[in-house]
Amino acid sequence: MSYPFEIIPSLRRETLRRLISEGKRPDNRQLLGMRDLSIRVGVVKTADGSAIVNLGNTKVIAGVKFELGKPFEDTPNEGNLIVNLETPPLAAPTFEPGPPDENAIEIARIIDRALRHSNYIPLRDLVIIPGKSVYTMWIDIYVLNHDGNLIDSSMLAAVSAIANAQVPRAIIDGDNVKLDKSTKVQLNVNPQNMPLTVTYYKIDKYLIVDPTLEEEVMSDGRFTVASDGENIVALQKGSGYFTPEEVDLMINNTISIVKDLKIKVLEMVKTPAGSLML
Amino acid sequence: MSYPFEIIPSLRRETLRRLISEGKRPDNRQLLGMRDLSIRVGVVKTADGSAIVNLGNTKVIAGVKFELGKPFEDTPNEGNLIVNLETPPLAAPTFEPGPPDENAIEIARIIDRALRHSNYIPLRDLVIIPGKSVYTMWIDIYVLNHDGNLIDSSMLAAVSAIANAQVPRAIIDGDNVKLDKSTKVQLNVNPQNMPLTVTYYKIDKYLIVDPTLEEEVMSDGRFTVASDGENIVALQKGSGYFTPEEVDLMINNTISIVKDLKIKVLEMVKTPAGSLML
Amino acid sequence: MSYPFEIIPSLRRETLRRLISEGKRPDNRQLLGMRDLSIRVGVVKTADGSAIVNLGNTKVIAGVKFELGKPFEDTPNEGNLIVNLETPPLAAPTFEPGPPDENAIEIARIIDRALRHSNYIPLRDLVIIPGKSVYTMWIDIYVLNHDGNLIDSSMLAAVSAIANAQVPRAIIDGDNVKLDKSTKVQLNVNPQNMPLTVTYYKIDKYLIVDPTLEEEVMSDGRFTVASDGENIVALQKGSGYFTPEEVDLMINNTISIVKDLKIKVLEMVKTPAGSLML
Amino acid sequence: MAKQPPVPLLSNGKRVDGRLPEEHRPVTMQVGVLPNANGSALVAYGNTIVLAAVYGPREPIPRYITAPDKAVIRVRYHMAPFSTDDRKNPAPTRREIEISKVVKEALEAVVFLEQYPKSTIDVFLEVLQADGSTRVTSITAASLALADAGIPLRDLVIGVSVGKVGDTVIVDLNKLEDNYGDGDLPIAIAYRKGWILLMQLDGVWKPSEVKRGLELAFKAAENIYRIMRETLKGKYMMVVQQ
Amino acid sequence: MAKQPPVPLLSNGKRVDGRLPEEHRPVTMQVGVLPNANGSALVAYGNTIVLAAVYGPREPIPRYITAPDKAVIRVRYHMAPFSTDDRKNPAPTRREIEISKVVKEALEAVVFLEQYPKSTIDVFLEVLQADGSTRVTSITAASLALADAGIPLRDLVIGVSVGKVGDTVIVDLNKLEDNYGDGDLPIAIAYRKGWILLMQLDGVWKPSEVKRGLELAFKAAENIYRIMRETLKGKYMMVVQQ
Amino acid sequence: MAKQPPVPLLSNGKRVDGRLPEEHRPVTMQVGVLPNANGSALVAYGNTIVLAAVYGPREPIPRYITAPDKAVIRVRYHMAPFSTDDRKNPAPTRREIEISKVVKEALEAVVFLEQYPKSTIDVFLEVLQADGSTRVTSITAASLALADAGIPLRDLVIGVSVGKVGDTVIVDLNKLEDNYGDGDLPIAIAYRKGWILLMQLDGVWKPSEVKRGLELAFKAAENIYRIMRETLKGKYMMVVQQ
Repeated sequence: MSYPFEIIPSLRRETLRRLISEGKRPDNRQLLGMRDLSIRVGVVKTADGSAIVNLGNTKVIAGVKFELGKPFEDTPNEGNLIVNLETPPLAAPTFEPGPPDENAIEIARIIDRALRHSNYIPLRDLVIIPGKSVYTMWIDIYVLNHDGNLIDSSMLAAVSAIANAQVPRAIIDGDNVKLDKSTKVQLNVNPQNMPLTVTYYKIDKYLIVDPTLEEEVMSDGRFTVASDGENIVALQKGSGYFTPEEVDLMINNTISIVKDLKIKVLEMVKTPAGSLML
Repeated sequence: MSYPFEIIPSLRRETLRRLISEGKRPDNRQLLGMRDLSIRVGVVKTADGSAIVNLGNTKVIAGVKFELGKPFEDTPNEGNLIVNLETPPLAAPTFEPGPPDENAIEIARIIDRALRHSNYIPLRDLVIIPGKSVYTMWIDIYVLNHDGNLIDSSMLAAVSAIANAQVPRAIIDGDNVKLDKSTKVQLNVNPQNMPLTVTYYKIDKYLIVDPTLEEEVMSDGRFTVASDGENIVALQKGSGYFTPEEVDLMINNTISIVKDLKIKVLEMVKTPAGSLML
Repeated sequence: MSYPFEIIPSLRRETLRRLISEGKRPDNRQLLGMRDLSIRVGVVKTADGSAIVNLGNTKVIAGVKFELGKPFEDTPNEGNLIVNLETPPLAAPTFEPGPPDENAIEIARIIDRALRHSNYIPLRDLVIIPGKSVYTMWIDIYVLNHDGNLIDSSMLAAVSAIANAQVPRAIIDGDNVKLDKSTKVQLNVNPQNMPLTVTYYKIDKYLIVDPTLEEEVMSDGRFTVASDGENIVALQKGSGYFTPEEVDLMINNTISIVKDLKIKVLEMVKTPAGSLML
Repeated sequence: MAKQPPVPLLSNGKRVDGRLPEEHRPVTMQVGVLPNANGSALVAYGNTIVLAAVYGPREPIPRYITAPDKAVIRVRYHMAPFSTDDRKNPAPTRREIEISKVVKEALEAVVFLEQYPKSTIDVFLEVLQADGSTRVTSITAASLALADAGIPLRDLVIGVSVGKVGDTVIVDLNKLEDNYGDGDLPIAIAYRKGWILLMQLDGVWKPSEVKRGLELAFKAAENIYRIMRETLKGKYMMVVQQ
Repeated sequence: MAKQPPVPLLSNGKRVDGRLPEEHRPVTMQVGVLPNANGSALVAYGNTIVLAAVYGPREPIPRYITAPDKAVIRVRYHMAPFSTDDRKNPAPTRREIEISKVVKEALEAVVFLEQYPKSTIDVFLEVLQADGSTRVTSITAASLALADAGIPLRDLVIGVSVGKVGDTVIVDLNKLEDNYGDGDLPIAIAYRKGWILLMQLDGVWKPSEVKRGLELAFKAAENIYRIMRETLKGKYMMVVQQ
Repeated sequence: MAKQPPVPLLSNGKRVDGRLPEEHRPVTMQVGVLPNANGSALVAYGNTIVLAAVYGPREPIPRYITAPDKAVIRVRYHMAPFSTDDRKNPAPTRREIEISKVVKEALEAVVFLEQYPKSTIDVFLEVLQADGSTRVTSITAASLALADAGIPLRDLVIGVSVGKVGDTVIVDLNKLEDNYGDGDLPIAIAYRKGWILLMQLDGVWKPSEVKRGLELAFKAAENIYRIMRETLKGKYMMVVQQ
């Protein structure tokens, strides 16, 4: 995963900048308008929870898996949460095989922080024997096609897969614990706490959201706000610089975007899809 | 380990192709004739079993080591078998230091499958405490000089080292298990089940076996048949393409080659050699 | 960590060689004279023992940390000692991030041998439950600025940090052992056994000690003698060649240098410094 | 292979999922699913789903090897972490490395490599959901993605797995049959050429059983070939040269 | 964050180390401490000590990426093994990789990269002693080392961490406050420009709390900026262009 | 070193294998054993067997460093997995990395490196069977393989290990003496030059003991040197320049 993907000709750059200075975008969106979003959950039968997100041409799939684990010493009464994000080489011409690079690690860690602080996942429900045995909940996010805005689309895939997750029953037999994958119960997430991110990209002095890859490559700044619709649960300034006024604006704006977006997301994650289509 | 080793001049190629079309080879062998084979077992005193194979100028050494291990959950009554093949840089100008590459891994896995399915090794004898403690049997195959046909020569080295293997006695002391390397008993292999491979290389439409490196580099196809002399216990199509008729031919041919070859091998592995000579 | 750092112009080389042939050095030292040495201990509050060594412009910091460990099977009544040396990229323009390279590993292993054989560290005091639980004592040596003679300066940093080390109390609770980092007792080193190294560099036929980086790069041979002031506890011939007479000379010379140097070092490690200054 | 299955693999001539021995699971295909790739395909054999992407022919990153006279195919077969019963660690296993190699060697025989000297053709295969026969599903997906990329092929390649339950030779193994059956014989075929491009074997097989397996594989390939053609039809005129 | 601290983090309006909520720990600085580096600095925020070295602008090793029209900054934030309570394995963690990235992106905005095409500027940060706020201390040290290297900067960068204990917003977290507090908001500021160059957030914050945190960070930066200027004064005329 | 040996290492002036203190085990050699290598040798010191191969002088793979004015020697000392009592993991250990370096530095002094600018000479050493003294056996094998490759040498290099059992200095340690003895002093010698090319030391030694060790090593080298010459004789006229 490396930037930039390709050189954007300077003429094209000029056109895009002019458009944006007029409040428009190549695909006729508003500066703060998102692309079409579709979420389908339950698409991967081997996962304990799954979702595929299409945000314009950006495609991200996420899978949840529960495994047996040991709790950390300082949190004996909580399950473990691990967020991993992969950018396999099929998703973009510049992605290479190998362990997650700094870009993939950064996104996974933003999502991890937002999930953890929002209290969306009931980690206390994921204890089997306090201090001894807990569930380790893996959130594996897999980018399938990168056309910009991986942070927000990955976050959407993660919360949707979690909403779809079912926990295999733990069978305790003396000191021995096993998972019975044939018996699963729905994970009780707290929908009102579902966190989402809105990532802002700066082109000249203008802020846009949900960029295509082309817009992303030519942007000068990136700033992510994660919110449950009321509080801020993560921030991440990426490239460029921002003024305190811009930060204020992005935070307030995010809260209202997230409020609306969550309603859509909660609706879309209700009904599992029949099968996987891209 | 990478191919090709070097460019073969086109004139030389032409000569070789013509020869082969006439059923001959540069060293006067038949198309399905093997090079001189010598096997000496017991050559490495630090190993629990060992063998060095010379097949023409190809030299492969294999060592068996027994260690304590835990059985896999689904095979509580079997020892563990691990086949590892290394192509150290001394064996060919293009081999590089490092973990086994795709070529080395492929060969190790073919040999692993053939050993496992043939039932040559009595894995059930390698249990110390059922479900708790077993022997892990390491087959380390080490290529010393690569002059073609690594698959067959590595297979020969593996089965010969196994025939030579002695198992250190396990001492059970309560929950504690230790190996006493000073007391060893012969491993009871099933000689009638000994698997061998015959690997066919295609040059134009002709099939040859046991190529030199030169022949191997100029071949268009590779196909390996592993057999105990009666059944097929592994197949591996490598490069090129083969017709169903060719596959049929190679399978039937292999069974008769293996029958003969096994007699020779069983003879050669009878008497341990005094010392290591190359 | 790779040599040489840069090309030394041949004119400069000639000047240096001539100087040395006259028994002089660019900074007016004798051939066997060391640069100014300063050692300050207790400079890293998060470490259980620490020291920073300035030897001319070479700066090395060392930190000691105690962790819980299991003893090796053949030394049930000894704590574990691990010496690790890092050459982070801030210390020299040619150092690169990554695990220790052959140069760093070599130095760590020389220091490890000298520490182990000198009996400077009372490893028998580092047992918590014989055969079951011991302290693992980490000596992490960190090069901060490389201006030659890393072996001797790293050795100085190691012995000084060890002299400064305090062992956190072990709390045994049934089978459970924990470290209480708030209660520490001074490690009882054997000062008379403190090992130091003297590393000799050959330029033409002359032997010098404590080279600057420039002198080190143009040297033809390297030889390290580790001694407690009486016995030899490690030797390491590096580049070049040495005659038996030279070895004899270096060994005898080292013993007298170490005797004097130890007095200085023992004085300098007496009083912990207030804070870290470079 | 000697392990006891949780349910009988064959009962009254029917398999655990109700199929007849020589019956293939439903096969579905989608091409052009990844906008960034030069070619892509999603192929399902029952509950086994593989996504394939082709990038190239393209100029490779300098550190990779090229050939002066032809294109080099690189194949990466990989299982997504959520594609298996127990979470799969994303680091490549020895099994994945071997499969990548045999799939590469299957494809090399049908691509007109000499048309693209000094370039690479990258084929990335992600198993998204695994229910047996993942390597043969991957080959079909790879072949489809190559065709979708407009890369000239001598023939389409169809992967079919064959297995054994006792003496019965079966087609298209699911996970249960793969884990508890008596043999696995994955095959890839250049259908019109009649070429065998991949062939591996696990278990103990009589020569006659292998022969029967090959026949069943060719038979099953016919239908899959038809579906591939239809999937591609209307999208591109596939360049097929004899 | 929900963990119980061993001692109350706030008591009678005072923090565990006696500070007021908006009070920063003592800040000390030293520049030019590493003869080999082009620029270097040692910065302490209380007991947190970071050493920074700058190498460059220099021609990079071939295998690294450069840009034709500007310098590329590479940053490595790393914790020495003895810098933490439990020994830190020297292999880079995911946390260290992320911090290296955000610090790099903070510095990129103030260096006149276009003055050094095809070159790299390497910034190496070693945390020698960690007592909270290591990433913001690192940024201050990095900025100082860049100035010490004589690299033209648009502004100095000051790192300040802000946190929360219950509803109280505090400045410059120590380790205890970092481990047991209710939130962490590391910020880096180009002081005279008024630019925010790094901003991350842990915990649950009301928008108004974030705003208050930003204000406190700017206020704390003022004094640190003064110390930086004084530390650099007399050593170099810093090239500051508007 | 303080460990108790299973049997006394010295008894009535004889060692566990019946040798006298200054007695070397039988030394056997074979050259030209690997057809692919430019030079090769198999050397046994008793039950310690090392195989050496030399490739080069050759043009190195681009990513490796060369020198404009001389050849670069690269050495890889490695133990085969079956060469030790417990299986040796094939990944290189810190010990193997250190030994590779000191062996390289031993050989550099005798090869006429300046005759092969911009090239590499690769020396690969595989310990096939380890019974103590593997590094010195490796050096003898390396030197023999270099000579077998026809590479001009200033002198042959002979490795000899010296050890201590109590106050007795012994020659050519076996595994038991290596594990339970009181010191290890591996030495490599350019025999005719009288140069010491490798010298390391483990244990606590009086200066006089080191001196005695060196003398014994030179003495033992004489016979090994003779065997090397005879092994090479008739095969090549070795180019030896003063």
